[in-house]
Amino acid sequence: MAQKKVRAAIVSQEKLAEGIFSMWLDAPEMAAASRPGQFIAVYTNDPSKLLPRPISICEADKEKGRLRIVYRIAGAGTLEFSGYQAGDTLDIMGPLGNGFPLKDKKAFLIGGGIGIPPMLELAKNLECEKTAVLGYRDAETFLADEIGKYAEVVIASEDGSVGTKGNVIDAIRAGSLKADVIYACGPTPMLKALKAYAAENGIECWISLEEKMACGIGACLGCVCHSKDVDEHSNVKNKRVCKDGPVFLADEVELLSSEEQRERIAGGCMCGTVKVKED
Amino acid sequence: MAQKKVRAAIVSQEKLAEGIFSMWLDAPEMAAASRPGQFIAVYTNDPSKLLPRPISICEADKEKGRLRIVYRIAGAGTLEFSGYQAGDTLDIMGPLGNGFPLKDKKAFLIGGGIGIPPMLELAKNLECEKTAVLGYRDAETFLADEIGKYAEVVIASEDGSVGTKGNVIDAIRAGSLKADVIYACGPTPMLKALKAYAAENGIECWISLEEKMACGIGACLGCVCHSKDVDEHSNVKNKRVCKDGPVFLADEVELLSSEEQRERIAGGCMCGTVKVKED
Amino acid sequence: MNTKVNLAGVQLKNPVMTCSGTFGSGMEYGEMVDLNRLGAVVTKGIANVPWPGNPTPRVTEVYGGMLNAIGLQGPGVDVFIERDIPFLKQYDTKIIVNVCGKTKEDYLDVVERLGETDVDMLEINISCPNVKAGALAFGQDPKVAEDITAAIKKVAKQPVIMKLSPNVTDISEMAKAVEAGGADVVSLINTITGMKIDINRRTFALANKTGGMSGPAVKPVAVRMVYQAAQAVKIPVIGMGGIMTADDAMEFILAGATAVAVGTANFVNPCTTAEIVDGIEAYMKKYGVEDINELIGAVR
Amino acid sequence: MNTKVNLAGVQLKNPVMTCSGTFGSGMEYGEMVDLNRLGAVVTKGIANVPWPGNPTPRVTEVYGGMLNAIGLQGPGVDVFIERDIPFLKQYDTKIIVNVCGKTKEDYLDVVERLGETDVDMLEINISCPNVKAGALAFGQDPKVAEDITAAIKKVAKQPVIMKLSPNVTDISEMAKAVEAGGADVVSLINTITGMKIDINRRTFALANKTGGMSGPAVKPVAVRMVYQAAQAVKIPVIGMGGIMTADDAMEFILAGATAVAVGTANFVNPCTTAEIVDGIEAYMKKYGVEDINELIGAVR
Ligand SMILES: Cc1cc2nc3c(=O)[nH]c(=O)nc-3n(C[C@H](O)[C@H](O)[C@H](O)COP(=O)(O)OP(=O)(O)OC[C@H]3O[C@@H](n4cnc5c(N)ncnc54)[C@H](O)[C@@H]3O)c2cc1C
Ligand SMILES: Cc1cc2nc3c(=O)[nH]c(=O)nc-3n(C[C@H](O)[C@H](O)[C@H](O)COP(=O)(O)OP(=O)(O)OC[C@H]3O[C@@H](n4cnc5c(N)ncnc54)[C@H](O)[C@@H]3O)c2cc1C
Ligand SMILES: Cc1cc2nc3c(=O)[nH]c(=O)nc-3n(C[C@H](O)[C@H](O)[C@H](O)COP(=O)(O)O)c2cc1C
Ligand SMILES: Cc1cc2nc3c(=O)[nH]c(=O)nc-3n(C[C@H](O)[C@H](O)[C@H](O)COP(=O)(O)O)c2cc1C
Ligand code: FES
Ligand code: FES
Repeated sequence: MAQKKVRAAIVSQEKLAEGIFSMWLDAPEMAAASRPGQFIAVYTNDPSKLLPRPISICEADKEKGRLRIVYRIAGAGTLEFSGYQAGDTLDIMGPLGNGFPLKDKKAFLIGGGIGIPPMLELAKNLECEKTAVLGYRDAETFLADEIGKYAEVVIASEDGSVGTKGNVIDAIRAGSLKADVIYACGPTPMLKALKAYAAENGIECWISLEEKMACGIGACLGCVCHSKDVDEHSNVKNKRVCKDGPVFLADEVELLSSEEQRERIAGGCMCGTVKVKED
Repeated sequence: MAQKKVRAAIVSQEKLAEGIFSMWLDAPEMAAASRPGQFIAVYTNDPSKLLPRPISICEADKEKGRLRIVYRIAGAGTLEFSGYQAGDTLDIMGPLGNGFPLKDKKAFLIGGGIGIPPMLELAKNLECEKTAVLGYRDAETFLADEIGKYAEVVIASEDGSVGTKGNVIDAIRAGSLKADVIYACGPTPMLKALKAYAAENGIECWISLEEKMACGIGACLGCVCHSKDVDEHSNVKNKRVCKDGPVFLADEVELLSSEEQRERIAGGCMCGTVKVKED
Repeated sequence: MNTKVNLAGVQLKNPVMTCSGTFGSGMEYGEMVDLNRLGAVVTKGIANVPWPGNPTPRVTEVYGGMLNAIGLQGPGVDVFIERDIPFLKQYDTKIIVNVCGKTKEDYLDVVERLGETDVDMLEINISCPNVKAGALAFGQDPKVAEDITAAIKKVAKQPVIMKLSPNVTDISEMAKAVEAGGADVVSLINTITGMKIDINRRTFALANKTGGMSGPAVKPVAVRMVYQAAQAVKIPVIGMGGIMTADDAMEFILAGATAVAVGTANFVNPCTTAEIVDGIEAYMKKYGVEDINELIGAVR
Repeated sequence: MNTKVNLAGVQLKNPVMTCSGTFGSGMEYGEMVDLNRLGAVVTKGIANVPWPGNPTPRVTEVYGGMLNAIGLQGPGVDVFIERDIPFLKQYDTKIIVNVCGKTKEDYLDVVERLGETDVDMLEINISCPNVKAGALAFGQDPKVAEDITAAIKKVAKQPVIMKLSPNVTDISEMAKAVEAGGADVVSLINTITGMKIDINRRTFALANKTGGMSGPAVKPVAVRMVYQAAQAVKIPVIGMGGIMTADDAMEFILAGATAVAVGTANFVNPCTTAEIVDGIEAYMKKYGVEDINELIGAVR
């Protein structure tokens, strides 16, 4: 029983950048069990908000029995989290999901925006040669220094205020960087671009996906993504982000908009037995 | 604009007896405006609980700008209140309702159980000769000493552990007590008995009623009680406990069970134009 | 910035109104909210004669909402015309009178009496779950709803809003029925029939057993129905059900509501209506929207 | 103390089950809850062939609840029989299989295939708002519901539970219709159709536009419908909709439910089902009730 819901005390909370917060939680069992790329389900203390917020594990301090999360205020739940202080408590469940496989190859750790946090724990755990390519909006390069302790860091910023102006691919191209395996987390357009880049260059590419979740443990089928082949569990071309992911081999999954999904389902290529009605 | 919703800081909270708490709130305008027998609407901080809890004003310290409430844990809302400490805040609205009229006659202040709190502020404000007759369950005679500073106190307890064994009427009879006006707050059976006692003895009798509320200010018609005559506002035999009360002349109102109300409505004596369907 | 909206020829200064039954005739809330700020005040359901309403308890709290079984207590249309209309006339807001009845004749009686007054619109409550004509409310059968709409339109001097019940299988069909009957506007949702049992006393929480559910808990059902109704009919739709904030109001407007009404939220925060007026303006400013009418039904 | 209840000859060790679609086939929750403690596990809706379900986003949170438009994704009855039934057979709990389809033939196909297995009961989902046959679900028309019940009963080897939709005008009529069709048990409520709009992105929160609402926000509607259904029919009723605690479960039992099912609450606290089993026993102890059956429908 690795997964478990517990009430965890907040050890510390710190603002890293505008709207970005870092929180350490006291959760010894979860810290001990966690792997890089896994996430925890964080519940709000507001009874009108029932579903947990999935947040990546940014660091696991197994000795002190603590987990760190770094999150952006994206709505009411994360806003609530940002208001808590050391000593306050939150319900959390985890560690959830599969995490990144640790390969012994020259690696890119690629994080875009709020996809950066899991790269810290990954950088700590990868023994190989590694370059972290981190994409930011502007000069608020949260976590870059900390990741820099474990990996070479290359930065891209949208406004060009630090590093390469542009996105992570621009930074890779600008530096003519090379690697044999990619680990990535970030917005879908970035993941799409990386998937194409990896295919072009024949690089093994692992991407961490995001989807709205309800159960967080694989039971509700709320959070599926779309797989190239029929998945063993679902028996259709769907995989559960929370349980089968969030990390997938880029080749295995298709990153589709709602519209594209609708067409694919209607077209029958997911085994197409049901037409979606817009009711 | 005497009524107003404000965020009030809790000045202190204290347990008076098993399940009975006393809370002082910082609310200068409300304290200044309040009269004995009025109440405030106390909102919970839990967004899944929307309606305010009506709680009588137990004391108003107009100098310090504070209001005191004394309440029993009756459900989830009052349980939540009991968990707060000095410095925490609550939304409150008030002062609400009419309050007791201050007569210059020999008075009984009669409180039963959690109907006792308003008697403290009333005792402080009545200039006349006065006897407080307080009915408790057992020896936990909360507020008796405090009321004793302003009025003679006579106690009844259900289990006989202090004062007269029995209810407040038993205590009045046992002490052959006499008064010209009754002010009472407590459970409906007590109020019914007092109404009958007052009628028998020709005493002016003011009773404070309880009913489930939504708006607390007279707009929703959720909290009506039943009046002997057609009420001016409602144009039927209903009065609003929150706005026209909670204090009524005993003669003016009828204390009816849901069943009795149903019969009265069906019988047409409230102007009986609508038959209640039990759907 | 334009926040004016048009309901069957009646221009509201903004789309924010009150829900019938939650605001009295504005007297009580008028002490806390400036009624001049509201697009319209919708008054408590009024019948031809005084109604005593249901036994107590009439209200109870539920998770994210409340149940009520007031049973349409009201002073009758005579007292209402004499007292409540003159009160509201003091303010620069539209007056919409909610009308109830037990028979078609009752409704027509009230509508005719109100025709002599200068209220701006009538909202016909054919959907109160707490008072019924037979097993179902008028608002649960499309044929009956169309008929009563047509009958009312024949005598009404003011534009007629038909208020729909959410307790139906197909809200589009109901909206189309009242449109076919000649309704000028349709409003929804009224309360959803619910029940609460007190497990300790082993009894119903309400004397009436069932009551109408309202508050934020019902909002997703209300938004869905407002969307469906707006898709089904050409007449304007007034949306309500669980609106607590300007964001909630915007959800209804984007779903197709020309105006919105605030009910249970008044009990939670008496100033909600005015705050929503401000919040809608803030939303428009944030997104550079010049005219609120551009947003009505913008999500399809 | 007796907590055993009887559903059409199937004896449950206690009245606590899971809601279809919220518990998978128990594998995931089995890591956190001892499945042996449950009266029954009700599995996710299964069709005759694999179903891919709807596009994402499929779930979204609403005040006091959630909306889902999973669209009945499922591996098809073959994989289900091979994998899920043997898994559940390891536990000392009853197995109830939720069945879905697009046509009557689809349903019959699944029911026949399950007849060869030793599952304990079938729950027929004629009420999923996310998959429809025509404009309405099977569960929104009494005649259609009666017909499909009768057809299923003809081929079913196990007792049949018909699961009703709350999206109807008259739930009593629907309950009577499936009883007339021969249903052994009726269960309710399925989700209430709702909608959420993202006002910042000006789009629907769900790819499917509408979704089924569940969670504590729907409880008063569910209790009311369970009460009405229990009054209307003689067959046992299974109650669900917003059950979060043992107190909620007791409300349904007192309203007339012989058993109760826990859905969305599993997402909030994965151990809810077991805690409710304990809580019901605590309630019985507190009030000195010897047999849970004394409490079924005790509030009238
Ligand atoms: C596997 C995974 C890992 C993640 N890791 C991080 C992280 O390390 N740091 C971080 O800041 N964010 C992370 N996110 C995104 C984070 O879950 C959302 O920002 C958060 O749930 C928003 O909640 P809210 O209440 O503030 O927003 P609201 O919009 O009010 O949330 C409403 C509902 O939608 C859900 N939701 C909203 N946005 C998302 C989203 N992007 N993904 C999934 N569900 C969403 C919420 O959980 C909630 O149920 C991760 C998401 C996933 C799926
Ligand atoms: C005018 C007035 C003055 C009151 N003064 C006091 C006081 O000084 N001290 C005190 O302890 N109690 C007082 N009460 C009773 C108090 O309002 C209830 O005990 C309280 O509302 C219970 O809330 P809860 O959330 O704990 O209980 P729950 O049962 O969980 O409440 C559920 C809902 O029912 C309402 N409710 C429950 N019981 C009552 C009740 N007896 N009267 C009105 N509404 C109720 C709640 O307000 C809430 O909306 C007073 C009631 C009224 C009407
Ligand atoms: C206490 C109360 C009384 C109501 N009385 C009426 C009424 O008289 N006429 C009517 O059409 N609707 C009445 N309603 C329904 C509301 O007008 C509104 O349709 C419903 O409450 C949904 O909105 P809300 O969730 O914002 O409250 C009443 C609602 C409440 C809560
Ligand atoms: C994510 C999800 C999936 C569901 N899938 C099914 C299903 O496959 N078959 C079915 O009959 N009901 C399904 N339901 C409805 C539930 O079984 C239940 O009737 C409803 O959620 C109300 O209960 P609750 O409020 O406790 O969740 C689903 C509900 C949810 C939330
Ligand atoms: S969130 Fe339920 S399966 Fe992933
Ligand atoms: S609580 Fe609304 S009128 Fe009294």
